[in-house]
Amino acid sequence: MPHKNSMISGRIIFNREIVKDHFLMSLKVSGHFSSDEPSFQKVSPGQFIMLRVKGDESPFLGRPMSIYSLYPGTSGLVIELLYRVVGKGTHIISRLKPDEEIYILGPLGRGFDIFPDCSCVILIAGGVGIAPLSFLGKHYMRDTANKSPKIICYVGAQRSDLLVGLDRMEEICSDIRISTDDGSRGYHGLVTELFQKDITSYNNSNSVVYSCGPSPMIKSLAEILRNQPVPCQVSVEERMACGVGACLGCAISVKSGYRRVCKDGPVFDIHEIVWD
Amino acid sequence: MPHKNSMISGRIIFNREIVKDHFLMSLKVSGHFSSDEPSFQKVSPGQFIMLRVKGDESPFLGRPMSIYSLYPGTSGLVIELLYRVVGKGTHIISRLKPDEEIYILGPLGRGFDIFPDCSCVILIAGGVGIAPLSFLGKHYMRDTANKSPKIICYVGAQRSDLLVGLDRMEEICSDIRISTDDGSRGYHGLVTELFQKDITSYNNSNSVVYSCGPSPMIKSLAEILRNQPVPCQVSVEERMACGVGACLGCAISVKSGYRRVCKDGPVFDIHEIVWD
Amino acid sequence: MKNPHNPKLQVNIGGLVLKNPVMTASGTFGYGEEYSNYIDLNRLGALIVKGISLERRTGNPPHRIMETPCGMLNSIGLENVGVRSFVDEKLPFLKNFDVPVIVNIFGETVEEYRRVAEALSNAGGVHGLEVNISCPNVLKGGVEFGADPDMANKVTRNVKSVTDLPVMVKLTPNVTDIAEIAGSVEDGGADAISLINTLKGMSVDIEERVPHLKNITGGLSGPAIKPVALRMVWEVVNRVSIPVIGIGGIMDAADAVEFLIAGARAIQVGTASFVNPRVTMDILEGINDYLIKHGIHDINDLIGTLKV
Amino acid sequence: MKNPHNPKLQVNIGGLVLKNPVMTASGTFGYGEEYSNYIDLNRLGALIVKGISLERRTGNPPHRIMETPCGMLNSIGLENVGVRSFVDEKLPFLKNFDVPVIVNIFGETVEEYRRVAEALSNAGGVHGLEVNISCPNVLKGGVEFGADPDMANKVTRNVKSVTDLPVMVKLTPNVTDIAEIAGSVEDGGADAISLINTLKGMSVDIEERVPHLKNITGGLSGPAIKPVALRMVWEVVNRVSIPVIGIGGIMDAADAVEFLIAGARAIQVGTASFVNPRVTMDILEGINDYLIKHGIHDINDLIGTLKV
Ligand SMILES: Cc1cc2nc3c(=O)[nH]c(=O)nc-3n(C[C@H](O)[C@H](O)[C@H](O)COP(=O)(O)OP(=O)(O)OC[C@H]3O[C@@H](n4cnc5c(N)ncnc54)[C@H](O)[C@@H]3O)c2cc1C
Ligand SMILES: Cc1cc2nc3c(=O)[nH]c(=O)nc-3n(C[C@H](O)[C@H](O)[C@H](O)COP(=O)(O)OP(=O)(O)OC[C@H]3O[C@@H](n4cnc5c(N)ncnc54)[C@H](O)[C@@H]3O)c2cc1C
Ligand SMILES: Cc1cc2nc3c(=O)[nH]c(=O)nc-3n(C[C@H](O)[C@H](O)[C@H](O)COP(=O)(O)O)c2cc1C
Ligand SMILES: Cc1cc2nc3c(=O)[nH]c(=O)nc-3n(C[C@H](O)[C@H](O)[C@H](O)COP(=O)(O)O)c2cc1C
Ligand code: FES
Ligand code: FES
Repeated sequence: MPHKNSMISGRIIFNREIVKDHFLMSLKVSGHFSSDEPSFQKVSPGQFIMLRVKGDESPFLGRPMSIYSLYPGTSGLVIELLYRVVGKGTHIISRLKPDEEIYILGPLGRGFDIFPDCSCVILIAGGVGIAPLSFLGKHYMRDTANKSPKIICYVGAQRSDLLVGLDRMEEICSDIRISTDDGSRGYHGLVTELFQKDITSYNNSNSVVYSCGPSPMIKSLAEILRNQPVPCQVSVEERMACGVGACLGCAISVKSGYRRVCKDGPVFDIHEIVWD
Repeated sequence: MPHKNSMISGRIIFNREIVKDHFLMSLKVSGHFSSDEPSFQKVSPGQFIMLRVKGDESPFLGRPMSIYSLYPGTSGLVIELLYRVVGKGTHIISRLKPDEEIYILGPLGRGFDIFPDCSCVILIAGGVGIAPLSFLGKHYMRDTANKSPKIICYVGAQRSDLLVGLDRMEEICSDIRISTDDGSRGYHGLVTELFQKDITSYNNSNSVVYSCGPSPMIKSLAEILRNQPVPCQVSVEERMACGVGACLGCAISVKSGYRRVCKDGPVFDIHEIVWD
Repeated sequence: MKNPHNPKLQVNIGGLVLKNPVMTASGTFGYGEEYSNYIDLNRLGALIVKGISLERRTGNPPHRIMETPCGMLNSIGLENVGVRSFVDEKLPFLKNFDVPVIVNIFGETVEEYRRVAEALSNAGGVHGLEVNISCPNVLKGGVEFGADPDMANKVTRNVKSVTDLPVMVKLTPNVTDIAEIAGSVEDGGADAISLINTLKGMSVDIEERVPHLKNITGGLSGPAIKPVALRMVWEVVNRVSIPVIGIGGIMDAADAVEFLIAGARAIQVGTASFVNPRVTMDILEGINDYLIKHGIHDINDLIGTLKV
Repeated sequence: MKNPHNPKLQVNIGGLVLKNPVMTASGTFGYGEEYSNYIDLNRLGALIVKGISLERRTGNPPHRIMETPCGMLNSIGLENVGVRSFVDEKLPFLKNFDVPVIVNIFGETVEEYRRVAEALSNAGGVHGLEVNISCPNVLKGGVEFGADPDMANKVTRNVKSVTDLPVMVKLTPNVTDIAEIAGSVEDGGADAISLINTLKGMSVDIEERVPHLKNITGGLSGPAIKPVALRMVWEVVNRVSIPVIGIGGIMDAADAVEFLIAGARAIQVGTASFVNPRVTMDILEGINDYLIKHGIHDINDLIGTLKV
């Protein structure tokens, strides 16, 4: 009996390793969207999609991935993802070849808030966390073209050979500051420390900070910014099943209780998050 | 942590649909064989292998497939399989592309007995059941080259466009007799009926019958041959898990009790089988 | 479903008539809203919402879920808005649809079950109750109500005594004799029985050497549990005479048909909705196709036709 | 394993010292012979053979197995050659190897268990017994011994009373409270506990509308059941003080390590051997690699180190 499946598919344009264990995937979105369901026609930076390998029980659940970039292609929309292979699912996804199809669900979640009047946008990226920030930076360039704000990006990685996404950031930022855990490039230490050194040089009133990266990094950033009035939004990660707010599986602890990363997030005000 | 796996793999040379839902797969056998384990260096017709798609939990178990042909290639042995897509596993296997790898276990089971002195070999094939019989026929041509027996093949299919493996059979047989359920080619009816019409023309004392096909066909053949002294060996099918005789999952009922199709078979004396 | 030659899909679940046997399983479809953009809720046989308790519950700390082979573990901890907010904030949205709404309820005492049932019966817009007895009984030292035939019977009787709504009782599979529990629930007056809830499981992060779930153990769902669910449905169907609703690992129409043949009057789709929000519609169409292909004009002629 | 810096893998199972914790699960490794061409049996921690009863059993009619999502169902029906033929025809082959042979035994009455145990204790070449109590008790109307704490205790005491061999009792997961059964088995004098046996399941052929297994139901094994197995091992480890052996869905070293961290002193590999005859060797090497990578010099320093 034919196994019907009404999911939206993306057809892989390319899926290549650009840095050790880090892949850039380009997808053409096909399939039917019901009129009222979330559509890729309007996507905000910070939103994500769920990826699921076709006709396969393993990996079983979809894998959430931030949208790295999105633009209209010759036939339909093109979505780009920047991902790191960490386990079974991403490993299988990394083996997909051009023209193969993959199920996608999205766009999902609440993206970053845009502050049209701010004059200084500070992006703090850890590893592949650079993906949604890069998309956000482009957005600031476009949206506020007339009085485009200054965009500064702090990029951290373990080693220089694990730095990803710099090329695009350079097109976006007036200034990129790099740190590596082993000092093999830029500042020797954590990207949050590097940022902390500069913090006084920023004018809190007209600046905004955005960050995405591993939890320890976000946590230390929260420390650094505790008594700073500057607004800071971060994109966080948690395991997900449904991606649409139905299963309550992706809870994160915030001051007012638990929130769903997939629906109420993935972007949160850094000062709202409760760390255990 | 790297998931070690010591199974033997076959690299796909080609895997193409030759007749609707029927595929011919050619595999190059690589990987290490431990000295004392069953080796492809000596394979007898009627033996089979278990196929399992790589790094995948679904389909979970291996799929038994008769060896259709086997010969030394430029680099290592080449195994050919002739299979029909019936469900999930064979569907996934049919999607494998050249150069992809698949796990194989084998050669397994007890093949057909060879009767060197017989002067007439009768093969009765239903559908893809032609695979092991074709291999057997070639074997008779080679082994008994000097006084090669007459080889006659009865081939049955639902429709003319579902007849497979005739090309090779023609190289082997002095005579091929075809039947189709819908009469679209050859005799209109069951292949066993067609054989029954000829049965008197054979000399039981120096003939041997081999058959492989769907159970109903084997069963009616058993009826037809009940009081005939002619030896008849059939290759039967049953669901399998281990393929090596350990799980006792592939039981078939014979006069003396249950036997393991994977180890005691798949070839049995047709008169030994107990039908329910 | 315009075609007049289409098979009849209507089923009757203890007085509640469903236009088709495909329901959403509690806790896997939120309060309906979450999926209302993906599918036409009106096409569902029934919509079962997240489990509701008397008071609002914040649920368990994260991590709450983990993927497993052909399934997943969850320890949501029955997070829900509580019966009041449900009636005031969630139910109104569902009243816009022409789909039977069944509310999954639970409590930590018999009294709690009773009061939630009461509140929902008076609310209006609720078409049935599903009593989740896989909840730990605080008075009985946390043993699941559903693991004790007498307790299961008592909860059922109490809920029935305060409502006129059809009551289905949902069984936990973590028991030695599911048929016995089913029998005592039927004796308690249940109008239908649904099963299975999740199997209790666990998984370990070997790098950190901690459980993947903060709660240590959680409920296993998905295709991995389908064979167990089907076996228990079969055992219960052979024991009770009230309708049985099959739940557990249903991913496509073929899975659903297995349960129907085994005797389930209807089915619920849970975890599958996570991997495909539209799967219930695919299953509905697939069941229809199966009936047509096999020349079955009324789905009730398929139910319970397993030859043994 | 030449390298002197290699971790110590030796474990002690109730007096039986194993060179490593990797055993083969009963019924999935035949009588050893079947896999002796694929792996070096001497490298196994222990070899557990197919379940043996007093008399030869022919087993259930086919079909006996069916694949399921991430697993399989089996209803072999405990087919075996019987204890006499086992000792005369199967044991001699195993005596050629330097591997502890543990015989899995079962009966339909306590008396049968006792007599099989006796016969094997006097045979020589048997290093331990594993008592399968998931067998239906004919005198008790077919309820599994393993589902009743008192019966489980009684079988254990009886077997212990007739043998000096280390006795491990193997539990069925189809119970409400596995820890309770484990406790009564420990009280019965068991030297170790192994779990889990298969989960009772079922699957249906929707074209023929018959069960895929002639026996209707069968035992579910494979990765699908791993989370349930791990949870039960965890519950039992927290209840008893005798060694626990983890079984259920172990496909690779990572799975095995999950069980060890949860507190299993050793593990058994079952269904995985069907899909890869050499998997036990892969798992053994993988465990070794894990210990080296994490700087653990003795596997006993890993066992039971789950942080909760
Ligand atoms: C909103 C969001 C956006 C993300 N964007 C990106 C991105 O742009 N690029 C990128 O490389 N990664 C991104 N991630 C992380 C990515 O989802 C995980 O790395 C991935 O799911 C790991 O799957 P796996 O099977 O390889 O790992 P496994 O560890 O084998 O996965 C096991 C289970 O845990 C889940 N899981 C494991 N790690 C994470 C994690 N960090 N976050 C959420 N779930 C996890 C998996 O989804 C799976 O269900 C994002 C996560 C979230 C929540
Ligand atoms: C010794 C032997 C030799 C065979 N040789 C060939 C061959 O040369 N060409 C060919 O096309 N087919 C052959 N078959 C049949 C082939 O193994 C099945 O068609 C195949 O396993 C179906 O798998 P599936 O997942 O597509 O079907 P599903 O129905 O989805 O499979 C479900 C389960 O049942 C098992 N199963 C289903 N049908 C059969 C069957 N007929 N025999 C054994 N197991 C089955 C599967 O292996 C799987 O475990 C052979 C079978 C045996 C036992
Ligand atoms: C995330 C999640 C939350 C659940 N919450 C509930 C619940 O609140 N009440 C309930 O009775 N069952 C709950 N269940 C159980 C499901 O309703 C269903 O019985 C179970 O998941 C098996 O079906 P499935 O395999 O199709 O998911 C939940 C399951 C999941 C996965
Ligand atoms: C085909 C088969 C036969 C089995 N026979 C026995 C048996 O005779 N005695 C026993 O105690 N367990 C038996 N088992 C259960 C296994 O030993 C093991 O407990 C179960 O399969 C779970 O482990 P796994 O998931 O690694 O296979 C059998 C399992 C299978 C699959
Ligand atoms: S992943 Fe289901 S609620 Fe967030
Ligand atoms: S398949 Fe295991 S014994 Fe034949």
